[in-house]
Amino acid sequence: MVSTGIRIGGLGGQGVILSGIILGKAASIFDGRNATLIQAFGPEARGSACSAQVTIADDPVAYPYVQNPDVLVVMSADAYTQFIPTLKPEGLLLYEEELVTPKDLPPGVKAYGIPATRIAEELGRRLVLNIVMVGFFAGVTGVVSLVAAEKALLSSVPKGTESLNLNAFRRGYEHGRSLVAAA
Amino acid sequence: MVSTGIRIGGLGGQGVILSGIILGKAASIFDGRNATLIQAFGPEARGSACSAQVTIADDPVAYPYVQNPDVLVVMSADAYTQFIPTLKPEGLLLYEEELVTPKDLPPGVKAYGIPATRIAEELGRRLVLNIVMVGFFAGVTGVVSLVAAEKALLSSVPKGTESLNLNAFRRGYEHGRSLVAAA
Amino acid sequence: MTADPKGVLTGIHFLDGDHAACEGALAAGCRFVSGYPITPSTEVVERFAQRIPMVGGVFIQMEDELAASITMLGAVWGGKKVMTVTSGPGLSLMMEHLGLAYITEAPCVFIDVQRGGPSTGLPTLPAQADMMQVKWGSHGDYEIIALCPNSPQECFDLTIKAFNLSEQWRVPVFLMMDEVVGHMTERVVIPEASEIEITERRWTKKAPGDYRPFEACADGVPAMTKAGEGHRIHVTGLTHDERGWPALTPKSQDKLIRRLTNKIRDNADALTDIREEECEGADVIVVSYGITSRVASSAVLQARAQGLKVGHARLVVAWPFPTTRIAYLATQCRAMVVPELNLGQMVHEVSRAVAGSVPVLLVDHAGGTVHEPQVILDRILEAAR
Amino acid sequence: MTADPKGVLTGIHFLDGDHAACEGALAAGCRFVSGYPITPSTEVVERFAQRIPMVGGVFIQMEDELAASITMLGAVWGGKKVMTVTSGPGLSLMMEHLGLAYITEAPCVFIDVQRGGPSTGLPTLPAQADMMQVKWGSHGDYEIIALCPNSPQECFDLTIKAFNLSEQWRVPVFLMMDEVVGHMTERVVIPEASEIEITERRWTKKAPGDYRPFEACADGVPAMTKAGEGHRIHVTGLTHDERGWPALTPKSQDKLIRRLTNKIRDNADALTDIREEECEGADVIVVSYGITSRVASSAVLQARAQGLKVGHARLVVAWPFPTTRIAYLATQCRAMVVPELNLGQMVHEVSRAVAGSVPVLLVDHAGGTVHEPQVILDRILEAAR
Amino acid sequence: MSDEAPVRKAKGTVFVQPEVCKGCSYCIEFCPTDCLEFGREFNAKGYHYPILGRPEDCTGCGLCGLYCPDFAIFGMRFKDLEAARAAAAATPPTR
Amino acid sequence: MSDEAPVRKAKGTVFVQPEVCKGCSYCIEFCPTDCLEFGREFNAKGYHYPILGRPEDCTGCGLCGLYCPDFAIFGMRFKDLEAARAAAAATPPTR
Amino acid sequence: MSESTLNDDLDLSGLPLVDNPVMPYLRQERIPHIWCPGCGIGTTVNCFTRALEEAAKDLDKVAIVSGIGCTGRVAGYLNLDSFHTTHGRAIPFATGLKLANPDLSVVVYSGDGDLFAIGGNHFMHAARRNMDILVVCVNNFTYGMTGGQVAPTTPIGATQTTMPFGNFENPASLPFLADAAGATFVARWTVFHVRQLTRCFKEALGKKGFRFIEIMAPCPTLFLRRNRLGDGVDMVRQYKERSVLRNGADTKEVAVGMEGDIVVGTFVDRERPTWLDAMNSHFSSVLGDRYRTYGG
Amino acid sequence: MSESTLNDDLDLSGLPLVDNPVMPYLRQERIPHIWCPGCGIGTTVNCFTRALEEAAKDLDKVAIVSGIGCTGRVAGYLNLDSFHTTHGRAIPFATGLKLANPDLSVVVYSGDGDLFAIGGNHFMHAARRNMDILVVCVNNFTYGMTGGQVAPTTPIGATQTTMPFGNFENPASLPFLADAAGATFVARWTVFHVRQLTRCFKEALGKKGFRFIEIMAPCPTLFLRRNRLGDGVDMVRQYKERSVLRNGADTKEVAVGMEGDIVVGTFVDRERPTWLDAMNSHFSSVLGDRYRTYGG
Ligand SMILES: Cc1ncc(C[n+]2csc(CCOP(=O)(O)OP(=O)(O)O)c2C)c(N)n1
Ligand SMILES: Cc1ncc(C[n+]2csc(CCOP(=O)(O)OP(=O)(O)O)c2C)c(N)n1
Ligand code: SF4
Ligand code: SF4
Ligand code: SF4
Ligand code: SF4
Ligand code: SF4
Ligand code: SF4
Ligand SMILES: [Mg+2]
Ligand SMILES: [Mg+2]
Repeated sequence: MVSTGIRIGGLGGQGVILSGIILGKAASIFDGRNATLIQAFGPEARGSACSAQVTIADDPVAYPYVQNPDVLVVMSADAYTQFIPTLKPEGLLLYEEELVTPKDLPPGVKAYGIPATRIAEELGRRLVLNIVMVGFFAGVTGVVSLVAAEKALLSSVPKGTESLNLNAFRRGYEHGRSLVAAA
Repeated sequence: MVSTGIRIGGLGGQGVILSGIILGKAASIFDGRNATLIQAFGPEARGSACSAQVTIADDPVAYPYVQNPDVLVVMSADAYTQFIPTLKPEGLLLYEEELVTPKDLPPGVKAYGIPATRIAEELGRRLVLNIVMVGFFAGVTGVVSLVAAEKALLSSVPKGTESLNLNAFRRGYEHGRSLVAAA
Repeated sequence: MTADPKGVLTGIHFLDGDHAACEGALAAGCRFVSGYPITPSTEVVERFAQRIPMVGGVFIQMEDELAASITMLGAVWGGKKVMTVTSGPGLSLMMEHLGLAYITEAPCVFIDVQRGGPSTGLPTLPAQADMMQVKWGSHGDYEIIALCPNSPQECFDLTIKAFNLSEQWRVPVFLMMDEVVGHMTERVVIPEASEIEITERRWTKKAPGDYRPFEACADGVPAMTKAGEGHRIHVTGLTHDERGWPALTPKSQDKLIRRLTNKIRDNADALTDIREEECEGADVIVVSYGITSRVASSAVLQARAQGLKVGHARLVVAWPFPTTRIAYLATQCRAMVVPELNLGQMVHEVSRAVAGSVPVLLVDHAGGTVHEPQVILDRILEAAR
Repeated sequence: MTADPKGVLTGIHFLDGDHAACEGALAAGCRFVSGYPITPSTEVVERFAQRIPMVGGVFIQMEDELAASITMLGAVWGGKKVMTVTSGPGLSLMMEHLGLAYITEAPCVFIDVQRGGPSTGLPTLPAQADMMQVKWGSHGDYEIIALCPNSPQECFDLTIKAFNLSEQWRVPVFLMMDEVVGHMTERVVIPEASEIEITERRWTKKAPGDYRPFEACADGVPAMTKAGEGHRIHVTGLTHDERGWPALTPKSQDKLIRRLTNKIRDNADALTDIREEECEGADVIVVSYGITSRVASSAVLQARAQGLKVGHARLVVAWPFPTTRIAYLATQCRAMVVPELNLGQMVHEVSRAVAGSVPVLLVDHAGGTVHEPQVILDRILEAAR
Repeated sequence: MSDEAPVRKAKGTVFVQPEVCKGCSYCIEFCPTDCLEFGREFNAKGYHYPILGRPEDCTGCGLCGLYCPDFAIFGMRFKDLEAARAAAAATPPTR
Repeated sequence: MSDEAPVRKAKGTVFVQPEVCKGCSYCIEFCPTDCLEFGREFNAKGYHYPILGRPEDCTGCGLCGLYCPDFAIFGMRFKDLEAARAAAAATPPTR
Repeated sequence: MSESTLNDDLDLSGLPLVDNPVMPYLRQERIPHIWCPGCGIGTTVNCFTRALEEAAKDLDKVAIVSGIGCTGRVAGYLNLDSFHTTHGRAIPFATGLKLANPDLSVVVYSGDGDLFAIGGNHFMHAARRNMDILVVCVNNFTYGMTGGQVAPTTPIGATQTTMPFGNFENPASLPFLADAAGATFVARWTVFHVRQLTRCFKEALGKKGFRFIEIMAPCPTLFLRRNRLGDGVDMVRQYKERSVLRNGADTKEVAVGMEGDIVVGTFVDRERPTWLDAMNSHFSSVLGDRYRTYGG
Repeated sequence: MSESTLNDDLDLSGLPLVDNPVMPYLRQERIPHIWCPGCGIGTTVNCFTRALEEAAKDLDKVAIVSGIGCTGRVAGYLNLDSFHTTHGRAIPFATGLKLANPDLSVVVYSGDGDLFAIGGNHFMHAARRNMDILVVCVNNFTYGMTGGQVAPTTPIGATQTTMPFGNFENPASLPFLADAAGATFVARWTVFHVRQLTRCFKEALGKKGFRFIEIMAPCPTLFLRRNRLGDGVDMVRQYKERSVLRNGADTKEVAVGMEGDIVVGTFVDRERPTWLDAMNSHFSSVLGDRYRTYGG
């Protein structure tokens, strides 16, 4: 009964939820496993601080929240501060390295950073930073397969933006693979 | 434990409720007994068919409705038809004699009529027909004392209309006394 | 504190319940009413409109019940004792603002003169079918107090009590009248102002810097202020902290909502007001409220006349439901009979309190008039078997 | 009858509950939605607005919830299957029209995506605290049906069921979602249209002269028509007779209101839908519904892992409350545990059904998130002692 | 009726349902030829109801019927009466 | 800063709270003398925030502060600064 | 059935009875109606039914929607598909009815309190959207059904139960509001103007869009009596004397008071696409073939 | 605290720190606020507080009332007696507050959806009654708080989540409605006009009666982004370019769309007795000595 709890945290507008959707869709539709995504907003539906919780498991998911994630993905300093205490003792941290400085990292935690915003800016759209992070996640963890992730990605982004997003995903994926390889 | 149940029926605008108020007030405030008045309207609060139920008793009144009145006072044909079946077997009927023709009067019922509308019109205000009926009631039944009834009347009508109303009351009262005397 | 004589119409009157309730409000110190006409409640505000210019205060007929029920809440924070008055359809429109009144702890009184429902139903005829609505009709968890007069005199007395409880607990209080009580006219004795006990608003004595508008005193109730006193309060319908600031977390929710709930739940026994008659040692106890209690009285008397031991427990306070006392009474009898002008509302609470220890027999009624006493009597006889 | 393929998005999707409910409505044949935005329900109508032009129908965002909830009722008599969607504060504003829908027997579906209350409360966070409101929030006596999905798949499935029940019984049906279910995203499988059973409206076959719009068929439910068919119907929120004409007497009230009530009460057992798991021979039975059932599942599994015999009964239909079945289950166990995201609502019904035969332990929660499974587990352990 | 022939010839007439009249006098007041008046009788509700006091003046213009809030009166031209009767005979009155 | 003296003399200056700035650029866009610009740094929220790029042009007119939706910047004339400081010293800042 | 009071000249015995021309439009078993003696509502109903006849409307396709109030009872008396809804909400109900079945001609018939106090918001928004309905307001300057409380139309100085010393609150001018909200047709008449009103109804029934007709009508029981203004007939006489025809009048200038001119006529008559037409043409142009044109 | 970015010329170290002039008007512990980058609401708050200062208002006697929405959060940030009520009902709440304590200067500050969709009826009636409150509407042409649904102000053609293919519904012109309903002061500005807006606030704060100020403001997150209109700053630049000052303009002619002129200025400025003044003078004249003049 394998189950992975993932928490993705960031700010409204960073596309936190969409990155959760891509992961969940990849797992539950294209990898044939089960996934439950929970999203949380700030006041009413306006955005601001924002996070997603994804559980990916072989069996159907009962309790839908991720109290202690196996993997924490953070795209803002606030999210890091807020969620780092909840990360599992041996958990994995993935972070946007220009926005987050992982201080007081609990011992045992493995941490990988990526300059996702700069990569996104290089690709011409700051907004794809979340897709870079998704690729990074796939590259580092392998929790979702590359094929499934790309399919999920392509079925989730607006028409006409496919190649931009695929590029962003791949940049993140490769950055992840290379960090893991180096580690 | 003496208790008299009275039902007054008529049309909206005839002052049915006010006549009930005067009787109830007379009994409960000026005769020192207890009285409960229940009013019923037509749709919402607009008037049309309209009736009052007054219970006058020595003890406080529990059940407030008058299901089978001892005295039925009617100022419209509809009211007669509607309420006559509810009158107690040996009950008393008081009716406006130009508006109501008491047909199929149950045996045992004593009935007294008065041309209250004409009397009111003679006094110059058709609207005081209800006060004529109140006087008539007091005159025939004696259930409320003359003094109490007059006090109740005076404290219930608009300033400036006292003598008109008193006249109406007395015309009804005397008509009642004379019928009883004649009977 | 005793009543302000300006509002007290001392004397013996022949009044209907609607008018008596208005006099109760004036005696209690109510100086602001925002209303919207609806049969059979309108006479309450009509009288208020007539009386208030000479007493000193404001009546305003708003454009609808949504407005009526929140204008009153604005006036609370302007420092007034306030009330609104309605009947079923209007009450249904006030549900959102009942919640706002509750979460902002605004002392206020709602009068509901119940008529036949649902929907427009029977506009001029009685029912007791909004009893559950006042307890459950607004979204979220909340508690209110509801009083049930059965005569014009009680409409006067219990309106005063409603205002007093509302100030004491900072909770909306309902006066649950019905068309019969509202339009029934009887003698009403209004005492001297000096004989009428009034609960004053709990004004804070704290200075602006020290005052936290939603910080509870020992009894769970915070002290109040009004706008214009320099306290610079913030009042919101969002979940808030003791300063009144939005605090949108499960933790603040738990803290706030539990405190609000417990203000009433923890004091349910103290708030209990049951008028009991020959309940000890009865075989059957009739549990009734409002106008139905008078019909039930007739039936109870008739049953006793037939030699039965029948008690009568009348709920003057229907909410919070007197669970403890009803559970106790259940230990005293063999069955309970609950007549109501609805298809079963407070009977659910009676059943819950009794928890199966004795049978609970409902005498329901779809409304439009009161029960025939005979129907209640039959049920008492059945219960006694 | 099976679904109209136009509305059915056959396939495997990764959808949140709000979107899935919208797809359920489209599959069920809903072709008219009048709404007003409110978190966390808005996504339902946003999706409907996006989808309906290609399916054929109307979405209209009204000026408020009062309008949204009655515009839908107008559309019913224009012949459409209809729905409105809201959350607590909006629901409180719909209470009057819930009554109108009920008394006019308008088939319609209300979706309530529950958030923390009372008042504005916690707009983006979950609760289950409108459960009693839908049953009691409108004035007068009425009955509704309420369904509680616990996953996006069930949001789809139960929305279809809601429409079907609404057409079958001509009664407003509620889909009681909550913020978690509404915003939770999971796999949703939408079958072929031909595999989806749809209850058609009971159109009358009678000619204008013979048709009485509120004359019940054998099952208590009248056949329907729509405006424009020559039947010249009258539909009113007043108490009415079989012709639909106002009939403002206690007698017509009794006849109408009892028939309406009994449509549901007499069929409560047939409407019961409890998903039971290991309840026979359990020591403790957990009774749960909606999102809480998934949290409870975790706790139940943990308790079983500790060797306890714990059953789990999940209410898919919360209203009418399955009194008979819960009473039966109470005979099978030693205690019941009821977790809810409120300070005690459905637990009252459980208690009433159980009538004291076993203890009923509430696991309450003020809302804003779901329970910690541990808290439910603790209560199960306590109950098992 | 007097036994002298009317000076003018009526062009129409009115039909009254006394039992639903509420005596508001709209018909009387707004009849352009002033040919209606209250009768002496009360109906069951206690109202006097209109009668055609000057039948010779009635033009059958129908205004009285358009004014009557109680649907208690209507006027008709004689020339339309025949047709109305025929129609009434064909489809029995809906009442 | 360059070591050459500015051509014009500034009449005022601005105060920025970088941590609450959201980088909307209103201050920059609507400064009448165009003396603000974004700095290179990100703040904690990831926004670039304004710096006084051409201090010599600042008149202290205060418009930037009136525009700033986040209360992150304000400008002041030097001649008002003294008074403001005195006030601030008397009553400690309310923050 | 009707009987002639002109009896000597004509022998009516044995002839088929003739119906009041309003009768086929009414649910006749429901007559007599509940309205008071001299209430103006019934008069407006005559005019409305006459207009239906003259406009040769298919009555099976005309639906009438009322709110709650004395005027609100109109729906129940008319032999059409008729809906008596909740207080203030006739317009959104009518909106749903019309949008669900665009073949219907939908008329809202209600009181001033219903449409403009509690219902004012719906009025404003339906006008803004140009919902294709005809809204008829019988303005009796009071809440009739509930016993004569102040309405948003009550003139300053008039006594009402909730303004027992005379109203001091500024009343709304309904045509001005209707105009500002966007109505495409705005007219005012009084119950004195039975012929003009009939014509106006007929004209409005023939148009599309949000159409509004205000009809000033006496409420003798609650408005006139309380203000010592005599009977219904006295008020209608006043209408006759005070009214001034001014078609196309600027809606800013048509407010009415206890005294002075009553401006009557058609004030606004313009064309705008209805909500549904706008929807259909917008979706067709944006979505092309993907759009399923909505017909009902 | 603030720090200067102009550091070389001036040595600020050791000097008492200077507060942003808006700070004394804010609940500073609640800053940063929740509004998005480039949201125009904050800008309006600057102007409002500046006006309070310039008008030398006794802040203890100014109360602010908001409904629900992004703009509705203004009440919570201002350091005044402040009330965050229910959606659409700020005006009746303010009515009660003002009538209960006439010494207060009561300002309603809310969004276009709040004041004109769900709250439209209250707006209309408060204006009609000439309730003595100042109503400020931040019109961002959308429902910000709930995620960008169509508002009664959304221009035709603009895309919103519930008008996903572009809005086809006619928007309301707020000044026209305010005028028809009876407001005594009606003005419109945009967040570009910070100085004019500040002056307008100040002027309105100094008047009596029902006063209305519409402020056009960008909602970059939900309105601009969805309509590819750029960032807040782009919109404010548009305001600058498109706006035309026309004081006293006929309110019939000030509607705004996606393109074209934005008429700004003070459109209505007239005197009428407020509800409370009317009540006091009416009762005094009718009841004489029996009347207890109402002061609060
Ligand atoms: C929600 C609600 N509030 C109040 C009422 C009571 N009510 C019924 S009709 C009415 C006013 C009627 O006035 P108007 O619309 O002018 O109609 P009229 O009777 O004058 O024709 C009111 C307030 C109601 N039925 N429902
Ligand atoms: C009764 C009710 N219905 C709906 C909502 C949800 N809601 C909150 S704010 C809002 C609209 C806000 O729009 P607007 O007033 O324009 O304010 P903005 O956020 O644009 O400043 C809505 C629909 C609510 N809180 N209460
Ligand atoms: S038909 Fe014309 S002329 Fe004849 S009575 Fe009637 S109104 Fe007068
Ligand atoms: S108009 Fe009609 S109700 Fe009035 S008096 Fe004439 S017939 Fe009678
Ligand atoms: S104070 Fe004036 S000149 Fe200086 S930066 Fe700000 S806007 Fe520009
Ligand atoms: S206006 Fe304010 S928030 Fe915007 S860039 Fe300037 S300092 Fe930052
Ligand atoms: S109360 Fe007035 S409006 Fe109602 S029926 Fe009577 S006269 Fe007509
Ligand atoms: S959503 Fe729009 S209105 Fe709301 S804070 Fe963000 S930019 Fe401002
Ligand atoms: Mg009216
Ligand atoms: Mg907005």
